[in-house]
Amino acid sequence: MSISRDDVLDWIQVTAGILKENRDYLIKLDAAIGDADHGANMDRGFKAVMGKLPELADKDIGTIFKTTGMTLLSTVGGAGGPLYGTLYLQMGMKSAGKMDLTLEDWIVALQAAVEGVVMRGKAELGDKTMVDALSPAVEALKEASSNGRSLSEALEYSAKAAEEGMTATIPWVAKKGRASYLGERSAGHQDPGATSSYLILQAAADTWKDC
Amino acid sequence: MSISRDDVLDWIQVTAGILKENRDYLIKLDAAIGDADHGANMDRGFKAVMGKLPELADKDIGTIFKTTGMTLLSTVGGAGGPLYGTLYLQMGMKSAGKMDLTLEDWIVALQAAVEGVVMRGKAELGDKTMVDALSPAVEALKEASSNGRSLSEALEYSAKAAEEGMTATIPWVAKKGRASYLGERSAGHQDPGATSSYLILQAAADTWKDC
Amino acid sequence: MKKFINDPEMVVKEELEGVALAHPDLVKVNFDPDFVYRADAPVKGKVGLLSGGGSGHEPMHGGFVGYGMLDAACPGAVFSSPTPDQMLEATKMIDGGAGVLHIVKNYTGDIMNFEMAADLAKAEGINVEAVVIDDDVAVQDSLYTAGRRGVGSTVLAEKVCGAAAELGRSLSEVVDVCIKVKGWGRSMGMALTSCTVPHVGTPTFDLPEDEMEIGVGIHGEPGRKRMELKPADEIVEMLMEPIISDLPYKAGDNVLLFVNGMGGTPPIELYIAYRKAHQICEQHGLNVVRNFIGPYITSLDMAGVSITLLKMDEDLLTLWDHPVLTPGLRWGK
Amino acid sequence: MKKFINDPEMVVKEELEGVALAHPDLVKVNFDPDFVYRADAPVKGKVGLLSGGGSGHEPMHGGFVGYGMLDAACPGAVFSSPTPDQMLEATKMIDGGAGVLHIVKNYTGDIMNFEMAADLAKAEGINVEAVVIDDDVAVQDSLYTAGRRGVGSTVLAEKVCGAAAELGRSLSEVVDVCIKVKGWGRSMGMALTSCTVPHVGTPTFDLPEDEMEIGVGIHGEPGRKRMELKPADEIVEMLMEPIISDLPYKAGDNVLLFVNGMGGTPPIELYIAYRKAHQICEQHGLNVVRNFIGPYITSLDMAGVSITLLKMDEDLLTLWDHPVLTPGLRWGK
Ligand SMILES: Nc1ncnc2c1ncn2[C@@H]1O[C@H](COP(=O)(O)OP(=O)(O)O)[C@@H](O)[C@H]1O
Ligand SMILES: Nc1ncnc2c1ncn2[C@@H]1O[C@H](COP(=O)(O)OP(=O)(O)O)[C@@H](O)[C@H]1O
Ligand SMILES: [Mg+2]
Ligand SMILES: [Mg+2]
Ligand SMILES: [Mg+2]
Ligand SMILES: [Mg+2]
Repeated sequence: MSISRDDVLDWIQVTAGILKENRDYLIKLDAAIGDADHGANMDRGFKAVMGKLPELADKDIGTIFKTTGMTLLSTVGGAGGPLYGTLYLQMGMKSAGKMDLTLEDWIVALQAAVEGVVMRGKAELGDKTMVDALSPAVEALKEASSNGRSLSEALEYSAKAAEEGMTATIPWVAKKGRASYLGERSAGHQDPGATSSYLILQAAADTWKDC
Repeated sequence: MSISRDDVLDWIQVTAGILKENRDYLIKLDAAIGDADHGANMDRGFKAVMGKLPELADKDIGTIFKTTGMTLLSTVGGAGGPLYGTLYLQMGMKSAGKMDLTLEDWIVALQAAVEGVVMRGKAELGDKTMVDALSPAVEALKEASSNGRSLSEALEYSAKAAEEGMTATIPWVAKKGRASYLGERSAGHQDPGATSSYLILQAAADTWKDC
Repeated sequence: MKKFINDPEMVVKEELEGVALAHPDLVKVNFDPDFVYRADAPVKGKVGLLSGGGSGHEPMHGGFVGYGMLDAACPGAVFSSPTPDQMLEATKMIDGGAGVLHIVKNYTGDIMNFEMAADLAKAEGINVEAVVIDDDVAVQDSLYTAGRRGVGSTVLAEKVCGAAAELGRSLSEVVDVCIKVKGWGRSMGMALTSCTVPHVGTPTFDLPEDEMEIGVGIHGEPGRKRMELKPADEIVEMLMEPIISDLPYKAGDNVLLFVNGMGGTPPIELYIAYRKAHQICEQHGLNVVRNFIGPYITSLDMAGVSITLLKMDEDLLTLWDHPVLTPGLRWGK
Repeated sequence: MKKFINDPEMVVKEELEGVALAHPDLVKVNFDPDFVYRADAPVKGKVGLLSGGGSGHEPMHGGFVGYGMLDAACPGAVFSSPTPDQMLEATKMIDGGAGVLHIVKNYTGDIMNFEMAADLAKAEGINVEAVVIDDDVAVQDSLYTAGRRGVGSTVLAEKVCGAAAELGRSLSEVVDVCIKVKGWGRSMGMALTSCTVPHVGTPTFDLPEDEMEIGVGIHGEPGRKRMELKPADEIVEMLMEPIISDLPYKAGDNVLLFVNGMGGTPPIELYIAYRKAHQICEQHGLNVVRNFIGPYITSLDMAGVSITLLKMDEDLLTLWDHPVLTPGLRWGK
């Protein structure tokens, strides 16, 4: 009933694959209300993270996350780079030295990570950003936990909440990031960052479903 | 049986109309083997000539042609400008002071004009230029005259010869002017300058058919 | 996609290799992390100037590195902000002991990356200041958005701040010059065609043959509105109106008029745009004392223009006229 | 047609009006007949330099009028040679008593018009010489054609002859410099897209999305051959091969490498082209001692590049480095 170091590595690897698969999809979403790079940036970043996996084989979860964050920070660029960099760096802080994570550990790590993203980007719920997928996911995790759900059930709820958050962004007018320049014209399009956040959290639920 | 000053003015006016009508056609021909300006240049030139007509109302044929040549020279540009400028300037020299032209006068004028074009452009028959329409037209005039044809008949033969000369350029490889840069690729296209020359001479035959 | 490139993923690296081969007397290029820096960096005792941003806007910023302008520039991937590690290394490389100014364009990504880099550089004991340029009047309701984008004024800021640094001014004095440009510069752009991002391979937006996009950004972001294609003079009016109505200056003031080509628009069209823009300035009593016409902030191969107005006082004139010697801008040297 | 213009028939006039408004300190513009001339013309005792050609190639030639380069330039209609009356008036305007050099590109129209103008000017007692630049190696069998076209070397000739004239050299000495450039310059260009002539409104040629035209002229004339689109490095090889195999110089020689943008190609792509061209020079033992990168001879909005190599001796280096102050090229002043 916990996430091992190897599970974490698996998650990162699966995430890299999923972002590669969704590269053009994310580019298309970003082209509509941004600058058509989100998919390429995330793919480049996770490709670089993949190159770091060998040296992480025997490291603790904190180190894995921190290395992931640092690598994203120096390879993704754009808004996604500092935000996702921060996300993983914060996860790393909260899981420093750990070789596995319980549901509670994961809640603590993800909550801190999402707070880090909010601190860095200063986006509020409803601003049409990745925060709209990330925050509900943390809330769903907490609720599932207090309802006594299992780790894998909680992860499913969390991914589901992220997906709903992502879909909810469609009608909204963006208030942060590049899409905000569009004003009303940003309505009707799904936010690319919320989409990549959902994909990452769905990858966690899928990879860790037997944990 | 002669061409009056007013007939000459009519011819120039008709020519202007025909070149305007054929502007896009000449552009298309020039686009294929040149730089897509011959139609626009000739139209601009004859438009400018039209602006000079009021001041030519009571002038002799030599003055009319010389003014036409000078105007073309300073408004057509490209290869067409000096060549057609020369054509009309030479016609003007040979008809200086005249108030009408017989067939013989016209032969003398056109022959000198075409010789002027050849001198300026140094093109030979078969080089795929306006000379391929102009030279046969002069020869046809001379032959018709020596066969005792009427002015209007001779003009028809001359236009016909220009048309054949124009059509003959299609398979040829250009040796002069911008089209020559194309080498073999210039074959299969009708020369724009030969086409405008034919149009001008056909206009003469049409305008002067009752002379 | 028709581009003069090899591998779309190699566009930035190969462009930088071209710059390194072309201008070894003026600049050096560091790879991994990527940045372009003055061949004689660090200049002892001089304030260092760093800018950066996504690639695809050349000559900005790498083409403006050299005497009298930037000390270094960090190129990101095409249209993506560079990363903090690039900025940190570049900042260290150009610090001549008088501190470093980061000239940042107002995009969320650029700001966050530059902020992180500044924190890291400060932690290493370098005195870093940052000024954010946000001059694009196409962005309305900027209180409810990420604010105005940084566009044309950025190049002007790099020029005058570069001169100020070269003249030996202190970091805070150079910051003041930059803030003046930030306050006095206004821009607006439009697109006739979309750009095509190399790694995407298709145009970022579809613009029908008879339409144009007004208020477009320099990354192919959609603009204020899409409308029927108009004659050049009307387009210039549509760009100048929001600029002039937003100007913090008045008839009788001196201005620099900058008509910028977006990459796919040739000089003949820029001068047609300039003609009308200059006339509109005159109608408003603005004296065009300097101008600047050319493709200085491009958006890859996008066809279009942007117009920037900057109020000029005596000091800005002196700084503008100061010699500059960079790959993309040169006079007096 | 998507262009930043008003009336297609007014493109040249309005561009000239833009130039006149933008650069009154450097040039004046005469209308009817149209020509751009140095604000301080005629310069007493200096050889006058005149060039001209069809419009649509800006900044060539009007953008190169000013100190250290041309004294005047005659713009024709788009892609059409200007007319003798323009050239005559411009020649008279810039004759400072030391004679006038006409720098002519080798096109039938340009040659005939310049010849007529030179005859007229001589008849008015002005000492006129003409040099015809014909550097385009794309034109093969030049014995059987109108000869090679004049392209990239023309700008280089204008720069170095302008410096020579500024240094007080005589007409025959300036002619010698021009003939040296004519002999030592070689160019070749290619197009990714056709240009669209304003008064035509549709592209001059159709180039499918996956094809390019090699050896194209600067007027959208079809080139040597049409072929499948290739990576930039291969294209540069295809341009450099005919240039280098035609070069009248050898390993160890110094050269100027000029990578020109055709109007629709942005700087980022020009540097990718430059990178490979420079490497090929090195492979052949040619020392690139100077370079020149940018849209200096455009073909309206055509996307594409051309490459020019010019052998440089000590004198050409001195002349190249001499200050120049024109709307389109400036250094040292
Ligand atoms: N201030 C912000 N806070 C949180 N997320 C943001 C913020 N600004 C932008 N984003 C997210 O970043 C995404 C865009 O990322 P990306 O395309 O990589 O960066 P850029 O906009 O610099 O090109 C947006 O879809 C949005 O979800
Ligand atoms: N040397 C020459 N002698 C005679 N006619 C020529 C010569 N060179 C070109 N031409 C004619 O000029 C025509 C092209 O004229 P135009 O398009 O006005 O000039 P340009 O080639 O300068 O654009 C050609 O079709 C050809 O008939
Ligand atoms: Mg983006
Ligand atoms: Mg033509
Ligand atoms: Mg981006
Ligand atoms: Mg022409």
